[in-house]
Amino acid sequence: MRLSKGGRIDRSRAVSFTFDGRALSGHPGDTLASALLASGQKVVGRSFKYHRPRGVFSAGSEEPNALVTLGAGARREPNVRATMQELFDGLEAQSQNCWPSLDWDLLEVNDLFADFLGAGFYYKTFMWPRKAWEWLYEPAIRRAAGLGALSGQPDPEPNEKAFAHCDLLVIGGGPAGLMVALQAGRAGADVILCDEDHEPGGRLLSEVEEIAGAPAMEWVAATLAELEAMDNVRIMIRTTVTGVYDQGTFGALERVGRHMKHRPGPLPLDCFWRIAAKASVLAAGALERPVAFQDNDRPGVMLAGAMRSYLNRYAVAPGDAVTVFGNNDDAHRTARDLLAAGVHVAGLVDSRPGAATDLDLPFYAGAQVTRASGRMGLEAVSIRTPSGEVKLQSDALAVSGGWNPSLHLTCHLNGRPEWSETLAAFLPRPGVVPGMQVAGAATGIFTTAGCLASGAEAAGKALETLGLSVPPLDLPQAGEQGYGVQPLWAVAGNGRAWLDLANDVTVKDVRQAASENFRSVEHMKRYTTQGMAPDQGKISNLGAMAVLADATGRDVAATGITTYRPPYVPVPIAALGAGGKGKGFAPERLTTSHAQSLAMSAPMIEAGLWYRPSYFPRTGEKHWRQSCDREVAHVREAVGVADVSTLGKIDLQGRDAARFLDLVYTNTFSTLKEGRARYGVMLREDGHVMDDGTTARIGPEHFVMTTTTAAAGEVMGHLEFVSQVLVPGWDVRLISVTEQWAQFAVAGPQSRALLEELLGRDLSDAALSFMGTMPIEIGGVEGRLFRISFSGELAYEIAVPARYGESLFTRLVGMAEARGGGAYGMEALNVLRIEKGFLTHAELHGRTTAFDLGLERWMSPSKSFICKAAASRPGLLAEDRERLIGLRPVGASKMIPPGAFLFNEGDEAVRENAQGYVTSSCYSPTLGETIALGFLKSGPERIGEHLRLVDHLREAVTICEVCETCFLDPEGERTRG
Amino acid sequence: MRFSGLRVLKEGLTGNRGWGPHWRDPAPKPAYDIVIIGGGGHGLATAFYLAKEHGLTNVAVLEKGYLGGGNVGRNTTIVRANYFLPGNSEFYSHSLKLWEGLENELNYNVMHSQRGVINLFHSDGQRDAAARRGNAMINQGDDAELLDREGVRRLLPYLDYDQARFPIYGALHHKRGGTARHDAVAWGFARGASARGVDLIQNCEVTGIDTSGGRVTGVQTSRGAIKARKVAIVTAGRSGQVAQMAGLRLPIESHILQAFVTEGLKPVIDNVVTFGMGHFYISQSDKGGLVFGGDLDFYPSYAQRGNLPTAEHVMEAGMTLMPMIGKARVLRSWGGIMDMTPDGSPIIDRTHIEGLYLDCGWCYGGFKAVPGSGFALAHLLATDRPHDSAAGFRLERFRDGQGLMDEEGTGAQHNTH
Amino acid sequence: MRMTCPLCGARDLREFTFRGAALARPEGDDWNEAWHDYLHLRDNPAGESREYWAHAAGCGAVLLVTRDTRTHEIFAVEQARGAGA
Amino acid sequence: MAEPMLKAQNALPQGEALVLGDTRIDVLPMPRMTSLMPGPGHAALAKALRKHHGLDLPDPGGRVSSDEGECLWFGLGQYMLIGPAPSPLLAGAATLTEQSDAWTSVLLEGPLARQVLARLTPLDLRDASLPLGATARSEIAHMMGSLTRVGSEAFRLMVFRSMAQTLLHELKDTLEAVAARQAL
Repeated sequence: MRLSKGGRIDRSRAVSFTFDGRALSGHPGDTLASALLASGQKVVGRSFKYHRPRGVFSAGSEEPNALVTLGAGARREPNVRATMQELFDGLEAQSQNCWPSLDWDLLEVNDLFADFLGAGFYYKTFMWPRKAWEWLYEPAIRRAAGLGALSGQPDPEPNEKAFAHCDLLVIGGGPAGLMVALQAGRAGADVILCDEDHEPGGRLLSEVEEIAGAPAMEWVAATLAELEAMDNVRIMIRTTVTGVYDQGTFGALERVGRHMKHRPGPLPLDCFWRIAAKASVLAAGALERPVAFQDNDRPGVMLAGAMRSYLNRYAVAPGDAVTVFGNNDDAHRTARDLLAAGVHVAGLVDSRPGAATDLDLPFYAGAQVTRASGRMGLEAVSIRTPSGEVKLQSDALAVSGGWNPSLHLTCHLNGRPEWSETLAAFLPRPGVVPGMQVAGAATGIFTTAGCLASGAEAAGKALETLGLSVPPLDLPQAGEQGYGVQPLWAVAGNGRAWLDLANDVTVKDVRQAASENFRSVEHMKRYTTQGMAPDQGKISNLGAMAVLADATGRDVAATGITTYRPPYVPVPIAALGAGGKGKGFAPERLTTSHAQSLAMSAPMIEAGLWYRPSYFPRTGEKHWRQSCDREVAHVREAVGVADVSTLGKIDLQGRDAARFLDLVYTNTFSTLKEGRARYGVMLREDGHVMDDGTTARIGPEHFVMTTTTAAAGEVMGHLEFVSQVLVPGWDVRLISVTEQWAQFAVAGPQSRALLEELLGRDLSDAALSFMGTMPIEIGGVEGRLFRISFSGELAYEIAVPARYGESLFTRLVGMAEARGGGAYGMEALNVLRIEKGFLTHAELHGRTTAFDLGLERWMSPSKSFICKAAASRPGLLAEDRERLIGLRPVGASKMIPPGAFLFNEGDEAVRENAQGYVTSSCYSPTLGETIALGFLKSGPERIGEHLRLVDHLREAVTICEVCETCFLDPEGERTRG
Repeated sequence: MRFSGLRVLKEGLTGNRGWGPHWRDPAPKPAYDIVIIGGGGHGLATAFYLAKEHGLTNVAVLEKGYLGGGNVGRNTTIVRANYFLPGNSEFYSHSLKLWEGLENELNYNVMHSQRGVINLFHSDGQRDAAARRGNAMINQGDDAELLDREGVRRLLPYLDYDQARFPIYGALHHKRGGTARHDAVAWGFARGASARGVDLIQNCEVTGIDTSGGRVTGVQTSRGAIKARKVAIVTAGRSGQVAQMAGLRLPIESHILQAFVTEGLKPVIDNVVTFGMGHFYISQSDKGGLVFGGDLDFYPSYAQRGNLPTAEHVMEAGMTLMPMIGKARVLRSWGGIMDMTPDGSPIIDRTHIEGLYLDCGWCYGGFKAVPGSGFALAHLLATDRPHDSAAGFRLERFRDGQGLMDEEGTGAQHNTH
Repeated sequence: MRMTCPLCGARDLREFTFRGAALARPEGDDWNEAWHDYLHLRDNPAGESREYWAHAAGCGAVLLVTRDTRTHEIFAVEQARGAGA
Repeated sequence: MAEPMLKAQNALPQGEALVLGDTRIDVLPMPRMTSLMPGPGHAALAKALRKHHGLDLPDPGGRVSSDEGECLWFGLGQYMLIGPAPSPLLAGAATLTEQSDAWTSVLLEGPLARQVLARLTPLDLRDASLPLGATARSEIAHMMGSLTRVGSEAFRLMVFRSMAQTLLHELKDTLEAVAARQAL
């Protein structure tokens, strides 16, 4: 019920929303929870396991009950805390975990069978018949479990991530946090203040408090005004600091666009912040804890502090007749504020025998609430008083078991909290997070005056570490009300008393877990699932530990507490993964011929981050094979042009450049003559091949290395490591020139003629022999020509500065077409290299040695090089290793799919008999047959053998002949032209 | 006590007072035939199989903290046998067969759910590698199926087939793969071992390994000295530290692997899906949480927690592959300590110290190996001969280069896996 | 984690790449215990650890970092070139 | 000789890419860029650079510019000479590598520039750590890049040519999101 006055809501405006289709209304300043309570909606959801009716229990992000689904369609969002959701016009909320409706939920039968569904029951049954788990038990369990449902459609909403840097991060904008920010701001520190709420103030928003003789919120307003005027202070509202990471890195979730209906298109829903701070102060306040008693989960039962929030901040009366139950003075404030608001208080129940009050209401000292009655909403509470049982008619019950400092963030770097007997709570251990001070209620200081003082003190310490001088302090007068908690965790009695409302874990469950020897906190947690629900056990952890301690005859300190891990509040994957959607996951790298390839309607395929043309279809070609065969023929019979710019190119210069290459390559480069190129093999220190490529010497102390597209980054990193760490004294300077040059292969019998025409110069062997390189000029543009071949044809690679790439590609393709050739893509390139037995990463797959690949002749015996020692291990040179061979089909079946295995004819196709496998295969239009490369035990010694190829997956069985890896022109006459 | 639906019914009717402890809490005896250091999944499984297969029960499992508190209690619960290198194939195949009988063998519902593991591929090259893997699995006698793009779409309609940065070409489907309730596996083995007479001793930290004349004689612990004829180090994550007590240096670096779980949601992901290109894998627990993870943080750590860059990368991978999970909220994150070997494969072997045995180096694949590893180590401890399924897990393979098992092909050296 | 690169100042972990334990590479081309040690065996300390990191997304320098593997506290960062392992 | 036949092509259309309010994204023309790597000891290069180009060798994270051009610190043992063709006489003091085509430069300028960058790079962009004229090698939207503060609200971003589209795309989207926030 809405009170006639008070509260921080704008009564001048009505905000309409729906809950389960019912049209309701509230005011700006409401949360969904306060608006629902104001509308008299007691039941807001169903519990996880027993599907019991549940009402709003808290007023913050720790809410265990009031989780709803917001919106519809792809935007539908499950498990939204009604207590955190600001109300906006047109908000649509649905209740969760109930069917057919919130009021009539069939699965409430679970509640009747509760005795059979206790802690860990599922570990003890559902085992027969064995196969039934997947089709019978598990689907049923899965359907019953879970809370809200995802839409199943792609999340359409934008989210973002951002970085921030500051001297001091203040976590929490209550009295302590504001005081810290004020002092630090005045001292000139670069401050970020994060507050979870949509307006700072913390508990002051919900309490009847005075600071400096005026309502506390006036001090808050004045303080905020001063802070906002400082350009060295940044206040981030709706921002929850979710995690502490190393060296002052924090994660924080900002709810950017969740409080409005019409969000401008690009405005993010959430922003996940990475904040780097030199120092920090945790002033996150404290969380109230309940007391467990029979049926303490009934709608209408809520935390005493939360009730004050609804009363004072939102002007909502929780009921017509309210009972207040607590074990500390703080609970009395709830009764006081209820009376002040004119709400009937049925009774104030204080478990402390000596307790007293001057409030004018029925007061029961040394008494305990033993039971809450009323299924769909509280009707009465039973009390055990020293003078006997009493039953109070109440439709709302405020419960306070005391307060737990919000120390979670101090534990994220493995810090453990310490137990305080006086406060019956865990307190943060100082210094467990480097550079972090803790202030206010988060340290167990529960008075406003104390919070202000502790904030000032923490600010002082932080400023010292920042080397800033502490400004003069004027601490305003503020409340110093007592607390005087006397621990009470669970009221003795029969029936089920809830500890973890969110996961339906009762006192019985915890005791049973202990009796089954799940005595460590971690065992109890895992066995009962206490603390694993969306509320992360914020409300229930300590109570459960205390009950466990009692059940195992230990005290709470010795029992300990489970580890707090990030995030402090659940963070949407869309926020943490912002930017990853669609193509945003990784940069796209485009060659200079990209647009032209698309214009020629080439399908583009990924090669690492690059895109490369698969083939260039021509009119009439219906299948990629037709295009591929044609492109191969172009190269073999006329001339083809391919963009090879994606290959890594590394420029090496310096006095020791040649020596350096001798070290990183297995073969020798110091003997390479200027103007010549050489094939090189590069191994990892572990003796396996990392990459291969050609390296050209273009000056006395100047080389250009090429790497494969796939390994370019790895090779560059490797070379940097070798030069900086292994041979730091050598003069070798490395720089990637991959992006500087556009490079095209021009291959085929007519390649020389084409290039002679293009360059207007003689390219005969005399001018440029095989494996030679020379500078060139194309109409004033300086470039470089290499006579190297990955196709086995007379071939060149021509390089020009990237800005001329598109222009040169277009021109080369035109000239090639004029000669009966044209552009060729990855498919043809692959066929051409397989015909020649050249290698790609299908063969250089990381497990192969130079020996396996038949490259042992490239391992120079006369010099040291990286991996030489490791490569000489017996296991890496064993004759029977799987070594590279060629394959051709000789039987009826011509299928040789890569990934197929090889067996001796007559052997069964099982692991023990496997002789090898296929790595690459293609149909060779040149040879008119299917050919393949693969690895075979003792391969080179088995040329001519017939083997049985088996591909279970694609049902291929093919008889193959083992042959040399080079299928075409083994003498290389074509290459030499 | 035997667990069954009937028992649950009976106990329910009598106030659940009859359930006894799942395992005993004995005080350590002065001497045992075999001491197993480490009460995680592998250690407990070893104890179970020593008792069951070899009738050896004068055995103690020494656990520094609580049973199942290591990686078996913090992982993404995936169970599969989809390796392709000899040495790994036969081991994980055997382990999966043990999984399939585990509930009945342990009389404990570990919720082994064979919901299928789907490994996506994103290029022709990856398809060929997947095909080789799949064929190797079938050669081994396990199941595999190659799905094309449409086949994947039928199983996983919610993936982004149009916009994902790395297009979905197809997948390798391993139907017998799936998940299990990780804690229950540890508890089930513990209960089984304890019932057969093995002593499970918690809060008992090993502080030294005693040897004399090149043979092991016992261990020093926080609860006193314990003599033993044979000692097995089964402390993945801490293998290096424990082995050091016997003066051993291992081919192991400890790295962190993070994992994440979301709030409970109604069923939406029915299989295990892995996205190699983006280092992302995900499944949904029976409680409804999406359980997912990615690659290592890639720096040595014993902190059991990771940092944001890896966490963010994992989430970004999830968003490009299956943007429908965007509104699921990450509830908890944690980090496990991975025993990383140079080739990414484990070690189950004797050491040069007589009577001292190693079971370590499980990298990020230890959970599915729990039964197989326990079975093989029990066999080695009992017979001093490696079990056929684990003969490839030699400690010496790095020295002699024989039988290296680098499934990823990123190099048989540290920091590449 | 944040690391202070001697050239670039304090930077986020995401700019750096771990390059392995800081060990001296053995001499000689023959496989022996020294090589096995260098390539495979590790102290793998739970505590202070000397490591190589590359400021890969930054200045490109390879750094010699002294770090605690239990707390991730960083004691020292220097350029590997000239530092010596 | 062959007729002039090759047309130069920037990776991105040069000039204005997006303007929202007073914040703008412009693709810069491709200047002459030469990587200078002095190797051990930088003194000779410092001397030669002053002599032949009138530029001082910048400290790490620094940039030195004149009417003639600029010299940018570009990472470990590397400087980028931007603008003038390098004097051949530098060759004795450093290795010279042509990089004019390797990088794409985009200028981000205006009141929202810093907020946009805060969403794309982990760099600390505050005046204290990135004053006017400071330069940094860092990550920009998952790409290796170079960022230079060329004005109080103006930043020049450089990434490899092949990734130019990705950079521009990210910049535009981010500016739009930041502008939408500003409008709240």
